Amino acid sequence: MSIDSAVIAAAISRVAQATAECAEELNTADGALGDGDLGITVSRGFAEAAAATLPPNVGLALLECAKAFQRVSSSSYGTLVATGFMAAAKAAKGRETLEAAEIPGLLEAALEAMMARGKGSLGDKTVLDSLDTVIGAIKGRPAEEMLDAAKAAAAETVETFRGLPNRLGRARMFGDGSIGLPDPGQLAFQRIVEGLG
Amino acid sequence: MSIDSAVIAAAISRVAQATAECAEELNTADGALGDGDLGITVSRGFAEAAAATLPPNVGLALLECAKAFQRVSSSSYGTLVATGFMAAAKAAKGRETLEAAEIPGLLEAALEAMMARGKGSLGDKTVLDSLDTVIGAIKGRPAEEMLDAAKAAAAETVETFRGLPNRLGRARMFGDGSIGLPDPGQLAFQRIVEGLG
Amino acid sequence: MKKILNRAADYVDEMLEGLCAAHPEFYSQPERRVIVRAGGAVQGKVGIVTGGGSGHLPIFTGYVGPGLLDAAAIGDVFASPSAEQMAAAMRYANGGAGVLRLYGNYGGDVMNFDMAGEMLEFEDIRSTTVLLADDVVSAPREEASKRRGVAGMVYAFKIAGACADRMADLDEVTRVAQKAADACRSVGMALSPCTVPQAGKPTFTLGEDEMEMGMGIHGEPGIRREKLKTADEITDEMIDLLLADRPLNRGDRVSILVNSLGATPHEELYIMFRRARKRLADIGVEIVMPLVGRYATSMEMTGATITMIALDEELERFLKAPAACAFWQV
Amino acid sequence: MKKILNRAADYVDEMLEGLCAAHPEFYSQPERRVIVRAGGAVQGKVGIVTGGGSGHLPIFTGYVGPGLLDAAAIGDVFASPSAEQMAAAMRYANGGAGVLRLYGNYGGDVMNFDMAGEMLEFEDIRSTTVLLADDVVSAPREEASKRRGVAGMVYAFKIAGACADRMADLDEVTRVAQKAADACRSVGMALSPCTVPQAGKPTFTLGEDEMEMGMGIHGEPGIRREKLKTADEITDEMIDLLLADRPLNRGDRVSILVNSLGATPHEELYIMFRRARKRLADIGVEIVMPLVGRYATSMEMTGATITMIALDEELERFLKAPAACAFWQV
Ligand SMILES: Nc1ncnc2c1ncn2[C@@H]1O[C@H](COP(=O)(O)OP(=O)(O)O)[C@@H](O)[C@H]1O
Ligand SMILES: Nc1ncnc2c1ncn2[C@@H]1O[C@H](COP(=O)(O)OP(=O)(O)O)[C@@H](O)[C@H]1O
Ligand SMILES: [Mg+2]
Ligand SMILES: [Mg+2]
Ligand SMILES: [Mg+2]
Ligand SMILES: [Mg+2]
Repeated sequence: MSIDSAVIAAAISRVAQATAECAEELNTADGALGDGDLGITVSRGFAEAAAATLPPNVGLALLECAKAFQRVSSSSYGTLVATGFMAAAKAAKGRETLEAAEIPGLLEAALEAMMARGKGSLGDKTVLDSLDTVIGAIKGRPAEEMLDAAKAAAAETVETFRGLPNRLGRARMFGDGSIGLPDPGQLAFQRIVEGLG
Repeated sequence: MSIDSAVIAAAISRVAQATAECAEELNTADGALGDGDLGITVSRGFAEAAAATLPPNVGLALLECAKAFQRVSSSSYGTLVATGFMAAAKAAKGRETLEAAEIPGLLEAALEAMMARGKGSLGDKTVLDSLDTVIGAIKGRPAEEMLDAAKAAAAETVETFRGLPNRLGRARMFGDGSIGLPDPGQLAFQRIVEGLG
Repeated sequence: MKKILNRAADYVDEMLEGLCAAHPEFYSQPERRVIVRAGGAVQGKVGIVTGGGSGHLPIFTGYVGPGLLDAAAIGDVFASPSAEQMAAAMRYANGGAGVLRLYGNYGGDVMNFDMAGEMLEFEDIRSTTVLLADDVVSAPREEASKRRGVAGMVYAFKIAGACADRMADLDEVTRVAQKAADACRSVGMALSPCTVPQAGKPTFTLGEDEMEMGMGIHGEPGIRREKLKTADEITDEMIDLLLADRPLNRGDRVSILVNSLGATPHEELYIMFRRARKRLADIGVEIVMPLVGRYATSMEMTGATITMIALDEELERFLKAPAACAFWQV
Repeated sequence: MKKILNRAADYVDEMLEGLCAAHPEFYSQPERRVIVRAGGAVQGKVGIVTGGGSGHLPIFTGYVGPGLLDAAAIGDVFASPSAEQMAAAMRYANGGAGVLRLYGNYGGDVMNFDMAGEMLEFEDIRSTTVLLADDVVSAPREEASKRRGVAGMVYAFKIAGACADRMADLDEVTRVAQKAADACRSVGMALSPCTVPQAGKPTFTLGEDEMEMGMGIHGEPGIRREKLKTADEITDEMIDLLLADRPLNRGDRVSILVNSLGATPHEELYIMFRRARKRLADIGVEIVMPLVGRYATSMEMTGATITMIALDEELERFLKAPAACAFWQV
């Protein structure tokens, strides 16, 4: 399976639909551990990206997604997603298509940039952990198994970290009060992956 | 029955008790047609007067009551009551005792001063009407009938004016909305008279 | 009652203690509930005194200061101060040139200030009265003298204060104050009530999606209770009421005050101001020195008032003259 | 939602339009959500830029003005502005001497301002960062750099602004701003929530007789939820938290800011100030230029914050230097 700009556009559009539907859920999850805006952030960002006309070049298409998030979603999550798209765009610079096997590498580039931007570490109970688990789960897998593996990994991350305290961002303030609650950003990541198809 | 300072003190003290008990009722009545402070105004004023040591001279005793109201109750009603006591005090100047038959005259002096102070007229649906009706009811009556006549007159005034609109003070603003509601000041006057004994 | 206080009975006195302690350069309290300019009376200047209930900061006490008021007598929350306190304020304000009593048209306040004036006559201190009666919905135009005084006070304090500062005599200060008072029109609307500490419960109730147009600053009734409208609709309704009462013509100059009753945030006042400005621009009226903020409040009430003052050259000059208090600097 | 607004999506833009229209002598908006001093950048002066979510007026935009800030980038209510907007604000503020980014320590704001700084590097505009992290309950002392920034910003803006006004260079302005930020300690408490227009419902709920000590200005959790206490108890608890984090000694000089989160009226702030002053007097600490009012709000939230800044001669001098904006004049 070869990924071009149209494939990306279609995926973004599906995710936009999915995140619009779960915006309330994500707002509520963020309300319990933060300021309650995560659903707005995520759904607005993907809606903006879905509305953009993506150039045929894959690198430029990813750059367009980054810019869309930067325009409308400047909360932590929106900025991190923009940062991730930007790093992936750099890694895919000049390419007209990508192979599925390259996806883990792009995600690694994204993860690294997001860690630098947010000064976060793995284990802080954030979206970084989701990304890390998903990368591990899909690396080396055949293309047709990747999506299911990613979904399982994203869901599993939420459950693994539910029992741990948040160590970063607004949720940090809740300390042990955050134990038992899903990290809103990890939950959002799960919904995004589920929305892919 | 001859009225001296001790009789006045005892009466004030009974009224203080009575108005403390109906303060909520008066606040509520004033809340419906004004700012809801009438119960506080009246009960505080009489409590302050009851706490004062009244001099043996009747005129000075009434002056002391006026001062007590002036000290603690500066809302419309408090100021009017103070004005009334002051006028009665002037009329009783130098006297050690009073006869019951002189009471209507003292109340007339009070009414006149209160009308001048508040620029009000009879028929405006205020305490002025209560005072006027009570004066008419007790004038020329034997001493032992006066209290019952006053009670009946004060109660009757509330009912007579209930069906009319308020034309003065805060309640004026309610216009025809005040029809059907008792004037708080008239109601307070009824409770004061009832409290006398 | 969601308020930060100790004993309800101490609300006003502790507030005044804090106010004077925080701003000794502006306020002093030589007697209980009598607030006087830090420097005392200005010799030869007409003294301007105000008074009324607490719970409206910066009104009344807050506006004591150079270019503004000389003293204020302050009562319990929403209750008149006593005639004695008013008389005391007048004595402190008197610099030998007489005293103007400048305050809002409320029964209790008027009766007590009249008494205070009579007391001062005995002491050969001349005094005059100017009442603010700027709330257009509180009585029809034919009975304008029965109207309540609301945020228009701010303009009257400012303009009369500037006039007195120029050492005008009592008649002149009174004339200018009356002219300012006559030029003011206000209207208010409320979304939620406040609680008088000693009462312990809200002054009124409004449904979750209701507002009351025309409500007074103590929760006195307005002209209609209706579904909460948009900011533009609310502002239009208020501007319409003001213009109906005091029509303006192309080329007229006004100042307007968009005032929060307490809880309504600055953000929302600016949204209203934006609309009010457009409405006035549409009829060719120019806004001079607009005021947006909390100038006359009802503690934590949610809602807003709009005041408009039509200016001539004299009023505009006095409005723009320097003045200072802890809440406002011009 | 008891708010005066048109469409929730227009809340911020209409507010900014009204703000700039009401005070053109202070603010201009050359680009959407970028507020710049009316006169533009001052040549040769270090530019000071801030930014953050809307809903906190006078913070952030309100403090643009002489002796204070040069520009602000402003986001949706409680949401970070974009890196693009921050970069634009920095460009407008740059008078050739570089730009200080002075703002509160919130994840989204930090990431975006860092990106903005990186963008400006490409344009050879030098910039530095000073973060306010003054909320003592938001992280223990050992992790002080993780704390939230709250009302301490007001002091940092004032002091850094005065330093820049003297034409100090970027390193010097940064040093002084950092010193001011380090000297600030704040704590807040809330009684009732506010509503973010686009969310349409309150940010949190509290029982009718509950308060939350330590709550943040976006409704972030505090350290305990308890029965509503008296003003003195609340103030004591807050002063205790501040003094535990930053002990003071006899003879120390501080300024304190008793700040309303929005709905809490001035009256109640003065009751708290009265107590805070007594507590500091008891340990021989002198209060300089106290601030009491609405300096950093959360729209219509009920509650208050107390900020204390320990002063040395340099900070005190800068604090007292002249400054002006539509909300504050020194
Ligand atoms: N510094 C960070 N690094 C990585 N992930 C973060 C960071 N801060 C927050 N997150 C993630 O973002 C989520 C919250 O996003 P969002 O609601 O946009 O934050 P905020 O509203 O506080 O700016 C968290 O649940 C977490 O997964
Ligand atoms: N000018 C007036 N003359 C006579 N009575 C008046 C006047 N104004 C008010 N009252 C009476 O006082 C009552 C209200 O008293 P009060 O609650 O003390 O007034 P407020 O709180 O408005 O100052 C009214 O019900 C009416 O009977
Ligand atoms: Mg959030
Ligand atoms: Mg956010
Ligand atoms: Mg009343
Ligand atoms: Mg009253």
